[in-house]
Order: sequence, then structure tokens, then C-alpha cells
Amino acid sequence: MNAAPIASASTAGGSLLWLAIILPVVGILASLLSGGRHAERIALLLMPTGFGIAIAIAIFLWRSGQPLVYVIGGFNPPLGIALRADGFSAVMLVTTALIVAAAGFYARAIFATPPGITEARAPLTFWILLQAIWASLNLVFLGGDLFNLYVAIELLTFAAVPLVCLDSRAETISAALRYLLFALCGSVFYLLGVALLYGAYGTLDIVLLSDRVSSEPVVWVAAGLMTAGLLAKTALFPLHLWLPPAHANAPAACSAVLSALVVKGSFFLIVRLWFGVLPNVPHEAVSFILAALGSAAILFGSVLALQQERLKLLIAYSTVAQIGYLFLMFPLVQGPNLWVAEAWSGGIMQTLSHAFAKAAMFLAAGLIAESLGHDRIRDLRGIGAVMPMTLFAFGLGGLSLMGLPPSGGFLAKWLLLKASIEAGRPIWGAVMLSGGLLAAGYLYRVLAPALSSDILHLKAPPRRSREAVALALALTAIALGFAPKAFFDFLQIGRVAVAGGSS
Amino acid sequence: MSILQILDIGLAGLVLAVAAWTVFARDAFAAVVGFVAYGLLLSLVWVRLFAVDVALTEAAIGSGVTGVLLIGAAGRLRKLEASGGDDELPGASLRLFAAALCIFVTLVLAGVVLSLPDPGPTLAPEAARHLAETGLGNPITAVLLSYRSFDTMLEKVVLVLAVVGVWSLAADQYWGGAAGNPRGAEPDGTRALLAQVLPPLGILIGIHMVWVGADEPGGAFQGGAILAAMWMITMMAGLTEMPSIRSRLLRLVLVAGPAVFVAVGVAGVAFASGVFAYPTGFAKPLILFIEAFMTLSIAVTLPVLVAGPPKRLRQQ
Amino acid sequence: MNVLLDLFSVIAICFGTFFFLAGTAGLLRFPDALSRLHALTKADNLGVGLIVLGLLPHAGSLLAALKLVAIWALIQLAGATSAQLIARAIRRSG
Amino acid sequence: MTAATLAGFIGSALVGLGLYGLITDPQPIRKILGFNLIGSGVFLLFGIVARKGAAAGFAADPVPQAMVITGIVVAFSASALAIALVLRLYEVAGPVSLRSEHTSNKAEK
Amino acid sequence: MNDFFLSAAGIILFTVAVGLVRVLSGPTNADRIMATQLLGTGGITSLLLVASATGVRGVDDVALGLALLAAFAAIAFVDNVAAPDSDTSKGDRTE
Repeated sequence: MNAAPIASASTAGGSLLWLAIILPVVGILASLLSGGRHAERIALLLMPTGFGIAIAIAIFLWRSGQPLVYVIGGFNPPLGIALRADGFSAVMLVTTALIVAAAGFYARAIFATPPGITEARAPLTFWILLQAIWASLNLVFLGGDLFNLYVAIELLTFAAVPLVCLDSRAETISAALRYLLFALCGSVFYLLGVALLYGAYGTLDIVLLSDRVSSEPVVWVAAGLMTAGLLAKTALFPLHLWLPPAHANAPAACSAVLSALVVKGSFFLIVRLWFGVLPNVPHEAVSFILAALGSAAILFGSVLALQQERLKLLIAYSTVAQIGYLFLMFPLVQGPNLWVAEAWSGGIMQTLSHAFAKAAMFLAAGLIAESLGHDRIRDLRGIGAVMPMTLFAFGLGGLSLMGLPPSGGFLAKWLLLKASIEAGRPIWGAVMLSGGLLAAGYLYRVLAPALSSDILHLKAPPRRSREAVALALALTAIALGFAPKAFFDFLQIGRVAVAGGSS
Repeated sequence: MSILQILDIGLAGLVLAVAAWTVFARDAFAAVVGFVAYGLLLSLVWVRLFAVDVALTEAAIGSGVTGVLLIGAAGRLRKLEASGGDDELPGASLRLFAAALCIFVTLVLAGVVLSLPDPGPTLAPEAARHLAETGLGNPITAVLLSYRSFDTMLEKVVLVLAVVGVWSLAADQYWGGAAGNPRGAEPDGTRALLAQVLPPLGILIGIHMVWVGADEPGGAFQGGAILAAMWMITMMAGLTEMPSIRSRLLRLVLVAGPAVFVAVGVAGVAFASGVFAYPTGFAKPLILFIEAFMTLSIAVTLPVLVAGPPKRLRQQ
Repeated sequence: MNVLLDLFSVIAICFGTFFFLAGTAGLLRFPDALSRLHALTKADNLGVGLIVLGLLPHAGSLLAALKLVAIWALIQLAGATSAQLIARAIRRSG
Repeated sequence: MTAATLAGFIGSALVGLGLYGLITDPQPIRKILGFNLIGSGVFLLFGIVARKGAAAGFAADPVPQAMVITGIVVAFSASALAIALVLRLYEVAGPVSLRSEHTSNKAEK
Repeated sequence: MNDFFLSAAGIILFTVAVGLVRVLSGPTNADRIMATQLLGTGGITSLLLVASATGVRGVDDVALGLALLAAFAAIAFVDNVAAPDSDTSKGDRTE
């Protein structure tokens, strides 16, 4: 393991890493200070810049083929903090920048400061917290130190929770409160694991730790606590109770960001923990448990999605199910096997395609709810005729969720399926297939009435530009299905081989 | 030595008893009072762990400011819960399961903690080695403002986000208003006396804590929390009021700490070896400069968080 | 001289401790809230005062001694005002 | 038994106690207390880790101690946000415990 | 001498801890606040004694901070719980 040189020096392009975090932080502070409409302007101004930085990081990474590193303050780990970007980080940075920008653009219609008022509550909060989500996710993807990452997940919590209850209804406030309690509990258990790891090894730097850890009780307890805490934040079954009310009742732009990105932040850290910190600790049993919980989530979440009467709740339960897929990669990314790279790519593809598809679907559902004044599924008959573009976006997103070709979801599930068969564990493949069928079921429940020829009257037709945002996201989810091989090579940059038997 | 041990064991028992009380007390207010006592005892424990900086923080934030926050909340909840009826405990089986789980967690943790190496791995020598570069005498301040200043800066941003989150819970019509209720007409000499005598002394002590924090236990957090408490007491006495959340000055002070921190950090790219690095020889003055603004921000942020969302439009 | 100072400390601290005992006993045994409050303030005033007095010879520096006195003064102030406020609250609630 | 070992026991027990409160107490404000108990237990564990790392003339490793200071401030912010949410919930909806609301939510499925 | 300081600290801490029974038993919330007040005073005092005995630096500042904040719980209580418009007698329903 050539960990030491990686840990100890900033690389070319490393400055981009801190810039990706500091830029939205500056945006948060400037937005609060100047207030009112300026918050929106600052946020919309920074988004293209931030996207540029994310792309630049990806280009540097692509050119060098090695993870980017930046050592903050010149103090090398373990005393100081390093930021690192690998292939997974880079694609997540780009995805985050895109979806945050899309949500921002979409939300301009709802969270514009009303004329005649210098500042209003919900708009100011939204624009500041949207940037905060962006800043904290960038930190989650780049942080190389477990305590620094603790601060990142706390930032994420503080950014995400108030977004749930911007409309101040009792329902959403109670959803936000439950979300906050789950999230805080999750972070505190994560922190507990951090304390134990520091006590055992005297460093919290991911690369240094990965060299020092060995399979011993303290590591298992620490990793167990951290994983449990992060699972609560990721809402993996059976810790998903907070998610549906929070995601389904938030304003659509917020739901999109929460479902597409925020839960992925804690998932990303679980991947970092097991594949970044503990690659030298064989963890097949844990992987099996995670995958089993993931399978349960797929089946359980899909069945519940089938029973929902509200469109946004259906999408929220579908998130519970789709999160399950992410964990199917764990037992397949083990040991020096041939299929590991496939499973790794499949897991990341699922993360990305679900992010785009789910964001598109929530935004589309938001448009439907705004135009109809409700989102009851049984009263959606004929929506396809009056809002074709919105429904098309919704349908394309659904295509990716079902895993039908051509889509990112298909590619993700295909890669995972292939890996599971090559690994001789078709059970995970079977779960994926049945999950796809169930997804088809719950989407059919929406699409069938929506495409019926009934006449439906809209309260107000949606704005074209906002429909276009949802459609663009859905198309991105589809376009991921055409990712070239070079893209998969990119995803492998910085992946550490995981120890363990070749089963 | 043995007396100290007895003292430690007594203190441990006391902490646990009070903690148990806050969990098992029937009345929410009684539990909150228990928690205030708990915070106080905890700062004694921190002194015994040779963590005086932490003890100071716990005394000021963990016990003092949190105590006011919780007591205030308990009082308001008591007024709001007219009908009561939410005291039903979960079923016995769930409680039994929870108890088993918690005992399990405790035992596993205790086992693991005892198995940790002693003396354990440490960064103390590393921290000591670089201490001269920072010009500081207090290694904790060096960690917070130099080695790991990135964490500290981000944690200031957490405070800003908490303020935004709390404000976001205002009713729409009060946006731009101020938090807290204006004090009634009832004249209150006692409180006013306290609010006149205490703050000058408190401000002195707060600044002292920031100033000595470079070399001795203390620092921006502790000093800022003390200053925060002083502002809170003048508000409790009705001598000062929470400003409107739209006040430019208030917002400037709220973001000043993290903003100056970020600015100095980024300036490190031009004037030092990189971001959040200090130019050689200028570390200490720059750290004190940042700390001054951080202290100010903390002193304002904590009362703003305690006061809660705006609830009235300021008459003026 | 040292022995005398130590003796002074011991006596002062013993008395101070006694007042804490008395204060607690009062808090536990007195029948109504107002007299319990009365007992409490005794511990605050005399208990802390005597112990600070006993510690002064061991303070080491002038600043440390000053801090000790300041702590005592602050506790006085806090004790007096909170006793006042609590008493008023008790009276109001009857 | 050193103060550090003792603190290790207290820390572990506090995590357990707080977790119990968080799970079983129906009132949100009590859950917040429970969260704070867990938090302080975790901080104490950092404290003993620091104490065991005494070296180089320091009575304790300053790095975990600094982390605790950061943690205390974050925990305070979290409590403040949670309490603001609880108070707002009561204002809007009257007394609702999370639990009863939660069970009704389950029935809805 | 140090042992004497520590013993005194222990006795005071124990004493005020016994006073905490009032937090448990009430009967009024005022009693609960009084008991924490006493704990605060006793805690500060024993802190001073322990500081003197063990010589850890900066402990007097901790005591100073605690002393500064000693009245806070009482004031918050009077403001929020025992305020005129609230029904203080409800505090008795606990035990």
C-alpha cells in the first residue's frame, strides 16, 4: 500500500478541493449578511462557478489518474487535516453541483422574495440552506479526516432539517423534528466510533488509519457504531421511519435535494468507512448484513410505495427502496476478484442515476402538485395530456428506477447483476430483479391513470422552464446509461483494494 | 491520593445519579433542573481529567447557556401544554428491550474503553513540536486555531446555520421582528441591580479568558460564552432587547467570526504556505485577531439561539 | 508563621464546611419553602466566605487571591439576587 | 482505579442512559436531554482518550480535548434548533408527543 | 494540608449532593432550583479546594465562570416557570 506518500503532500490541482468547500461557505455568509434578494442572486451566481470547480477537479483527476490531495494549513496528518478526491468523490461533486443548481433554478418561482418586501422568511432560508447543503456535501466527499467529516455531517443536518418544514405546517415540523433527532443520534454514534478509533490508533486520517487498523474488538465496535449512526442518516431499513414524512412533505425543490443528495452523503461515508478506512479488515459478514438490510429495504420500500395514495409519498418510499440497492454492492466489492471493479462501478452508477432520476421525479411531482393543488394519485387521470413534458420527465426517471434500458439505472443494475452472478451469489441479483418488477408496479400505478384520456383541468399551467429542469435531470439519468468505458475507469481512480477471501 | 480517589468515585456516583434522574424523572421541568446540576458536576469531572479548557466550556455553554435554554423551553412548554396527556410511556416490552439494548451498549463500550492502550497513542508530542511555530502556549488553542483550524471555522458555520434554522421557524408575519417578549411594566430592582453589577465584571472576565487563552486554559469559545451570558442577563433584566433579525449590525456580528476566519485562511494562499496557514512569525497576532472576532460572534450567536425565532415586531 | 496560617485555614475551612452542612440540613428539614431558602443563603454567604478566607493564604499570587475574592463576591451577588427572586416567586404562588 | 478509567465507566453508562431516555421518553424535550446525555458521554470518552495520551509534558493529548470543545458547541446548537422545533410544533399543533404522532403515522400506511 | 483540602471538598460535595434530594422530592419547583443553587455553590467551593490541592492551572477560572453564571438558572426559572401568568402549583403534580 503506497499510502504514506499520498497522505503527506498536496498534489497539483489540490487547491481546487478547498475552493469547492470555501466557495459555498462564503456564499452562506454573504447571503445572510446581505439578505433578501441578494441571497438568491449570490446562490445562483456561485452555482456555475462551483460546477466549474467540480469539473476542473474531475479533469485534474482524469489527467493524473491519482487522487488529488490538499493538506490544509501545511500541517500534515495526523496532526492536520487533508482533503482528498478520488473518482467517486469527483463524480459526486459534479452530480451535487448539477442537482443543486437544477433545484435552485427550479425553485426561483417558489422562493423568490415577493415584490414590495425586502426580505421574506422562506426564500432567505431556502437560498442560504441550499448553499449550505452544497458546502457540506462537498466537504463530505472531500474530507480525509474522520472528525472533519463529523463536522461535515453535522453541517449537513443543520442545512437539511429546516428545509423540511419551510411551510410551517404541524405535519412538516413534526417530520423535521423526528428527522433532526434521528440525524443527531446518528452523528453522535458516529462521533463515538471516532473517539474509539482515535483512542486506539491516535489518528483520524483515513489513509493513515487504513494502514494502522487491524481486526480487533475496538475496531469492530467503533465501525459498528459509526455504521449504525450513518445508516440512521441514510435511512436504510429499518431506520427509514423518518424519511417518508420528511421527504414527502417538504417543498419539491427541497425534497429533490434531500432524496437525491443528502441521504447519499451519509451513504458515501459508509463506503469511505468500509472501503477507505477498513479495507484491510475483512468484513464479509458485515457486508452480508448490509446487503440483507438493503434487500429488505428494496422489497419493503417498494411494497409500501405500491400502497401510497399520494404521489410524493410514493416517491419517498421509492427512495427507501432505491437506497437498498446501494448496499448490494458491499458483498460484491470484496477481495481481489475480477468482478469487484464492476460491482464498484455499479454501486456508484446506482448512486448517480438514482440522484438524477429521483430529483427529476420530485421536481415533476412538485409541478403536478402545484398545478393541481394536490398530489392524490387516483385524481391524476389525464395529467399526461395537460402536462406532457412533466409526465415525460417523471416517466424517464421511473424508467431508470425500474432499471430498463437505456438508462443509468439499467447500467447500474446490469453491472451489479453481472457481478453478483460472476461472484456466484445470484441471490442479490434476484433481489434486484424483483425490486425492478415492484418498481414497475408502483410506477405503473401512476403512469396508467396519468396517461388515460380523461379531461383534467389545471389550476395553473406549469412554467416551461421549470418543466425543462425536471426533464433535463431525467435525461441525464438516461444519458448515464450510455457512459463509455473510460467513465468506469475514472470511477476506479483511488479505489483501494479490499482484503478478504476470494469467495 | 486515596482521598482524591474517594472524591473521584463519589463524583462519578453523583454524576450518574443525576443523569439517571434526568432520564427517569416524571416531570419534564424536574428533569431539566437535574440536567443543569448535571452540567455543573460534569465540569468538575473535566477538571479531574486535566481538561480545564473543556471544563470552562462545559461550565459556560454546557451548564450555563444550555441551562437557560432548557429551563426556558420547559417553562414555555408547561404553559402551552394545556391538556397534558402526553406522558404515556411506551409499553413495558419496548422499555425492556430498550433497557437491554442500552445495558448491552454500556457494557460493550466499557469493555472496549478499558481495553484501549494506556498510555495510548497520542498527538501530544506532535502538537508540542509545532507549538513554537504558532507562538502559543496553550496547545488546545493551537489545535483549534492552527493545526485543525479548518474544523473550527466550519463549526462556526454550524452556528450560523443553527441561527438560520432557528429563525426559519418564525411565523411569516414576524419576519424582520425580534425574538423574546418585551419585559412587562413590573419594575424589578433586583434583576436590574444584577444586570448592572455583573456585566462589567463578566466582560472583564470574558476578555481575560480570551486573552490568556493563547497561553493558559481559555479561549474564544469560553470567553465568548461568558460575554453571551452577560448580554443575556441584561436582556433578562429588561435593560437591553434582542435586536430585529433584520438588523444589519446583528447579522454583521453573527458572520464576522467565520468571515474573518475564512478571509485570514484564504489569505494564507498569498502570504503563507497555503490555505489556513499563517505566515511565519505572524501566527500569534493573526490567531488573536481571529479569536477577537470569533468571541464577538459567539457572544451574539448563543443568546440569539437561546432567544429563539422572532415572535413580535419591534415597536420603534 | 506557616503553622499559624495553616491553622487559620483549617479553622476557617472547618467552619465553612459546617455552614454547608447546616444549609443542607435546613434545605432538607425546614417545613416551608421560604425558610428553606433562608437556610440556603446561609451556606452561600458564610460557607463560601469562610472557605475562601481559608484558601487566601494559599493563593500563591495576588491575581489568584483577587480571583478568590471575586468568586466569593459573585456568589454573594448571585445568592442574594436569586434568593430575592425565588422568594418573590414563592410568595406569588402562595 | 484512575480518574480516567472511572470516567470511562461514567461515559459508557451515560451513553446507555441517554440512549434509553432517547428511545423511551415520549416528550420531545426529554429526548433532547437524552441526546445531550449521550453527547456528554461521548465527550467524556474523548476525555479519557486524551488523558491516556498524556505526553510531551502535557497532562493530556490536546487534540481530542479540542474536539470536545468543538463538539460541545455543536451539541448546544443542535439542542437550540431542536428546542425551537419543539416549541414551534406546540405552537402550531398543540401538545403532540412524537410517539403518538408516530403511531398514527404507522396506522396510515 | 492537601489531604485536608480534599477531604473538605469531599465533605462539601457530599453534603450538597444530599441536598439534591430536593430536586427529586420538590415539592415545589422553587425547591428544585434552590437545590441546584446549593449544588452550584458547593461545587464551586469544592472546585477551589481541589484546585488548591492539586495545583492544576486555570481551575480558578472555571470557578470564576461558574460563579458568574450562578444566578442564571434561578433567573431563567423565575422568568419562565414561575412567571405571573403561569400556574406554578402545577409543579406539585410530579410526585
